[in-house]
Amino acid sequence: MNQVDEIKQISGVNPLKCMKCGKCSASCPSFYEMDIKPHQFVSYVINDDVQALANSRSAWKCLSCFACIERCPRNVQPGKLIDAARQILIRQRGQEGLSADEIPALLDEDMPQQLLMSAFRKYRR
Amino acid sequence: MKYSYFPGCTLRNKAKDLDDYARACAEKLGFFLEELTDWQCCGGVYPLGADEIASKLPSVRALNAAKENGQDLVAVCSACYHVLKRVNDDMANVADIQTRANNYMALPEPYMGETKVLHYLEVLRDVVGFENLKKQVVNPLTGRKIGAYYGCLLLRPSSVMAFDDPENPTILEDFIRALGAEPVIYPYRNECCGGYISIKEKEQAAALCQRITESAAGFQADCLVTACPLCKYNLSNNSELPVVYFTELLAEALGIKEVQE
Amino acid sequence: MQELMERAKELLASGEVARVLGWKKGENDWDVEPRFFESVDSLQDFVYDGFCGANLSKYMIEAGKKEGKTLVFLKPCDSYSYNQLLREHRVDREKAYIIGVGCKGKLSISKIPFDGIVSVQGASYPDVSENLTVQTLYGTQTVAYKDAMLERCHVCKGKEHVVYDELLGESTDTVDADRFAEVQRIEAMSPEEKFAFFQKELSKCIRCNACRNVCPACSCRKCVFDSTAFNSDQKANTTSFEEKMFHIIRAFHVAGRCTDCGECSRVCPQGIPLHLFNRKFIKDINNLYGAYQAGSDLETKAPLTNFTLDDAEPGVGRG
Amino acid sequence: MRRIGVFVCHCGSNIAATVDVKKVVEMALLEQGVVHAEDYPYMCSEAGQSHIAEAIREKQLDGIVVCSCSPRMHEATFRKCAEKNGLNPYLVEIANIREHCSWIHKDMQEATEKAVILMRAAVAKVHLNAPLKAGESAVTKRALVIGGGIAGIQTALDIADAGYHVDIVEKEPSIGGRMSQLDKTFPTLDCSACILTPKMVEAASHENITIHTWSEVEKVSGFVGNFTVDIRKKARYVNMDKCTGCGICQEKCPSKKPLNEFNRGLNNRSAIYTPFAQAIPNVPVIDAAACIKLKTGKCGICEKFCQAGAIDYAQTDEIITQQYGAIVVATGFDTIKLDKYGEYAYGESKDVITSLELERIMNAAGPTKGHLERLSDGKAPKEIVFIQCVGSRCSDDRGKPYCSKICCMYTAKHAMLIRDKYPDTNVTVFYIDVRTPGKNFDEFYRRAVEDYGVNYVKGQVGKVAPQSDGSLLVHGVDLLENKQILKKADMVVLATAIEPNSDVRKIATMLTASIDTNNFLTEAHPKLRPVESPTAGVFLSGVCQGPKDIPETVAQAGAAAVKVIGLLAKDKLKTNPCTAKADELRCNGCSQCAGVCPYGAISYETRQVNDHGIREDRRIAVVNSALCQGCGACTVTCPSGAMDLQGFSNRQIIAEVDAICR
Amino acid sequence: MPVTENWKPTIVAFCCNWCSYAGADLAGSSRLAYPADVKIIKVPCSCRVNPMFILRAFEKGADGVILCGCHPGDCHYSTGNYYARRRMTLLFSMLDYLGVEDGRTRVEWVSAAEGVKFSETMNSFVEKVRGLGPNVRLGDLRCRN
Repeated sequence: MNQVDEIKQISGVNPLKCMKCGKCSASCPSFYEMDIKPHQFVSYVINDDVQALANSRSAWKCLSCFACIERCPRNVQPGKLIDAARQILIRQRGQEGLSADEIPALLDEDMPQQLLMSAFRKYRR
Repeated sequence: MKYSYFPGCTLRNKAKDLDDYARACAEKLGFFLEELTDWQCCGGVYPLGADEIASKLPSVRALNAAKENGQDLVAVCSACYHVLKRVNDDMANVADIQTRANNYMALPEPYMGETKVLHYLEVLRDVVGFENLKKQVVNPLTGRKIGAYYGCLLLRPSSVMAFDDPENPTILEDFIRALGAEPVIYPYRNECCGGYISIKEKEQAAALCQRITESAAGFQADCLVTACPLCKYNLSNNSELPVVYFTELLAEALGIKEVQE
Repeated sequence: MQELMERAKELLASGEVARVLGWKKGENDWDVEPRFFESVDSLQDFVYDGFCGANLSKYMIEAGKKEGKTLVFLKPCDSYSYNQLLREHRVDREKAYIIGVGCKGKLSISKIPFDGIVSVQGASYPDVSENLTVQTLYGTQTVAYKDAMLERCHVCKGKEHVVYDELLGESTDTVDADRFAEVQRIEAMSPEEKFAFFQKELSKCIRCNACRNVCPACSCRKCVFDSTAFNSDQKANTTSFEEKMFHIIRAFHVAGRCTDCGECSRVCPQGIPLHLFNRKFIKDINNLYGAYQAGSDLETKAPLTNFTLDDAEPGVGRG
Repeated sequence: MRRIGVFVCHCGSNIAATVDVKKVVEMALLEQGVVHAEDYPYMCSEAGQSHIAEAIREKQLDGIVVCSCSPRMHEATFRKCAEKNGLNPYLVEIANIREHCSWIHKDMQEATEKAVILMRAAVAKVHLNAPLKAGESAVTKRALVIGGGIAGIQTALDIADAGYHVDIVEKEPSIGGRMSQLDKTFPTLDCSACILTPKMVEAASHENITIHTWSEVEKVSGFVGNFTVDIRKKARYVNMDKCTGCGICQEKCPSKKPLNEFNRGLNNRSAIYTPFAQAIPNVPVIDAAACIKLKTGKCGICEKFCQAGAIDYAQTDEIITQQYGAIVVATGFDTIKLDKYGEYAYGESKDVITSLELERIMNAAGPTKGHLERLSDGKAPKEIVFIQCVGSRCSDDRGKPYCSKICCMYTAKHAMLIRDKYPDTNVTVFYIDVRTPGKNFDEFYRRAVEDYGVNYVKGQVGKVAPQSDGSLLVHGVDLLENKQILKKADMVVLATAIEPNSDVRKIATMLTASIDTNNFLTEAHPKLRPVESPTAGVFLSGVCQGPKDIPETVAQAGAAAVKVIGLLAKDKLKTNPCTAKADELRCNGCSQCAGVCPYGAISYETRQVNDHGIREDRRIAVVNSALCQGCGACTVTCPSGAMDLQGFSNRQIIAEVDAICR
Repeated sequence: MPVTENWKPTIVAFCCNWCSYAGADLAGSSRLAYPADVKIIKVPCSCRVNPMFILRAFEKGADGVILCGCHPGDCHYSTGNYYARRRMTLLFSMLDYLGVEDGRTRVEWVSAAEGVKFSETMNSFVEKVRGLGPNVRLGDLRCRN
């Protein structure tokens, strides 16, 4: 399977439904942290450049807050695309956004287990 | 009324308060939370990949256990609730996941999403009833101005969560009112605090939290209430405004928790 | 039974009714047949017992053409058929005096598993026994009443009459089976098994038309299979497909109208479980369009003359 | 046995290049009853038709099959040809060997085989065709227009001017519709009332127009040329003949709580009210839900003050029944509800409003007397943000999938008017696309940008966040700059999607006119018959058929009127002879067929029949052929096959099936 | 009956006059090919199609029968296709119950504007029926063993 099909399968998103209104980018709390903006995600898939998307800063900066998913008027849901792009990256090279060795330095007393769990789930395979 | 109860990792640990008060208040209000015997961590994040099964299985096990108990499944933690509910939706509606998960689990009877997943707040709203709850309050929180912080996980995606209006929710406000306090409506109560990234991107998380807490403070909130341990951690780290679990408020109003002067 | 006969005599004698439609004793205990009784005297042959399975409602079409009122005895399940005919304007309520009779389950002689049966005791109303005593050429046997009951009684619609002028006698709850279990069993089969099952059953069909003639819903003045309306008149089968065609179309024509009275299966001389066709439609209708019982009232729109905007699409839920 | 002629058309090379027409002719001659077969390059031409005429005469044909293009193209042509030559037109059948054969197949042998089979099916059918005769029905020379907005008024005026009587039914207390709520109109900026009011007056005073306001269509039966309509005239509690329209009652009425619908609920009105000053008729109605007298029996102040003695608390609804030859639907639109769009804070903040509400605010008769102010604190807004496509172009379950068409233009209008009147107020428009096809439309929009300095930003808004200082923080995006924008505004205006009036579904059902998934009425043909509904005699005017601006609405209103006039000008209408018919000997009288008839065309009568010597009274279905449209639903419901459809009879279709499968 | 390579199925398509027949015409004028095995019978409305017609087709040797009508909500007669939908749902379910392969029957809603859909529908239906091979179970089958 090529990457375009793979990202479509993982995300369940049809990028062609996008009408480029930008509501996702208007809603995104991480907009300024991202190099590729939410409304641009679909173009990368349509233009067969999933790798660039997976390699982008955006893949690690998405908060998974679903604001773009909730508000998208076309049911495109770009948040699912970036999540899928990250999955592709993680699977492909065993790339990780977080290694176990980093953890002790990051810990503090109040940190809930939930954060570690979700960080691992999000950043690692 | 008895419910199967999924506490989740954090409630057994850092968020003991959330858990203890939830159980104690339930008893007081006439419903019982029976902890599932062998629950496994839900994973904290809904496993998005439609092609992945393994990461969904802990939730399926919990859901199936509740089904076998013949009970609805209650969660208190927003993340657990979110993950359980979404996996359950997959099990009910996504044929591929249904088949593969069941093939793997090889249960005596396939699990097809039969269990009803409820958040503790939904039990308060739909079973106990806020009117009824109001009657049981012994220490009304009169004069307190409390901002509800919903965050992302309870509300979105609304097509699956169907918890409340995703942009204009009211359940926590109604809850606050029932306890005798005044809810503060502020626009960022459903905007993300950046919980997931707070482990590595502290600055970004701080900025997001400030936007929320400053907005709430601007509307005269004297504290924030949440159902999510991660939100509480993140907001507390980045704000002057006290952040409490909704079960703490509940316990206080019901006279279960000692009021600290 | 005595009670029924007395009441019939009374109504006949008073002139309130011109005739009585009931069951007549046969040569054997189990050979009961429907009969119009025109006089008080003739009522000596009247019988009402466990073998009175015949549904009299269809005869009321003919009764409507005669002068005066006809007294008819209807069991609870028969009353549904009568109601359905009423809603289709096939019977005249004004010309009927309906006595709803109690029912404790009806028997099928073919379910009594003995050879050389001479007589059957224990089926007299109102006092049916738990067991039937069967005299055979080879001695006395017993069989549980329940075990000799018609299939339809095991899945009985209930003890209530949906139309009557007066009620006589008690009914018993006889339900001990799931009405759709057999249909479900077939649905679960592979296409090959299904086909083999129906091929085997329908191969027995001799096109005697008994099912059609007894069916209260099959009351067309002229059946399509006897007419040229579709170029479909069939005297003798030219292809064996025609049996299948006949039974499918017959079931389709009564879909939404069939009360599931089970008469088709009761009268089939070849023992084909014809109710399985009708019940499949009933099951689908209940599942797809909401529970519907033909004949239960006169107002509810029948499922095939009704629709909703978001009905299921054909083929959904199959295979 | 029929004597059938088969005529195979080459259609130039359209058919002949793929179908061996000679072979079809040859095979046709082998069919039972075919006494003549020939091919010709263009059967539909004068010359081709003369071949058919000649064959009818010379071979005494009593059945014709033309193998040619789709019957939708030339069935009528060949039927006319047969009729001219003394043959009943319904003895002609078409085998479609072009659209359904030669155009879609490449292989000549395959296409020829198929053409032969299609020919056979047509021959088999024509054997069973019966000569049918179209009936006639009279035309009631009166039209009904449902809806008294600009569409309905214009249609009524045009029909009335042609000399036919028209009734307008309007559910509100006055005609005028949405247009009467508008302040100014694009692209000319002339005042809406100034151009609408004269038309309202003209309609009211026209001798051929009867206006029923505060009325609704209750029931429709009948068919083209002969509709019977029940109109419910709701109790007005004011005697229309006595009232002078002085307005004292409204002034004195103590019940001032009800929301003013005309002002979109932005302020209040009295319980007795006319919606607006120029209302026609200028007779108030009493809102029974708000009237103290009607609710409690006490009060009666309006009655006391009314010098004309027009108040009548005892009035009740009245049903009037009227015959019409044609019906025009002009039910218009409303804006969608915004409760699913919580992110825009409509409902949360009084300063987030819809464009139609802004229209009322800008209007001198509106809640703020035409002053642009914030409804929350009455302050003049200095920063206004317009958000486009709110609920339009949404394929989720919150909004509408279509473009509402008018928003780009009215937003440009609003922006321009605001900048003109309040030059120190800044206007920002967040848009996805600016769509301005129309005469002088793009020029208009460009003026807003170039001459009035309206700030157009390409990008949708994600959220409007009401701030504690009373301002609104708009979270938008500028896609061209690739920047997120946070814009502090004093007022936010939402270009809310429009949708057909909520009553349209009910009305469409009564008229058996079809509506699409968005509740717009469907036209008979999207290009060629845009103002007719597929139901004969029902016509469409205005936004009920699809989003339109005023000029388009008026144009369509006129077009609908012309169609109505064309219909009413006829004295008789030909009816479709392909109607259902019950065989009295087979009919059970079971009433199932009537249950599925969408036209109420089936009734039952008891009559004596002679069934092979047995005479008896039977209940028999009778089809009113003037009502029957020939769908055939009844024929399948009939278990005995008594009900059959002429022209598509059971035996005809079975014959076609047999011919294809043999 | 063994399936030979040259075997061609016989397929009857009932098309309503207002939508699907016009859709088939549009497929034709757009030159959207589909197999010649499909033969169309015009009916005024999908609700005119009697189950008897469908069974008759099978009896006489059809290998597949498809019914096309206006989309629900678009019926020229407002309600016809709703009745057709219920009738065909039940009929097809019955055929399935009798062990007839469900690929041999189909209902598809095709509007006058959907020439592409008409052609695609016919292509996929023919392919399905070809895959199933000649219709044995509903044809002139000897029921008597």
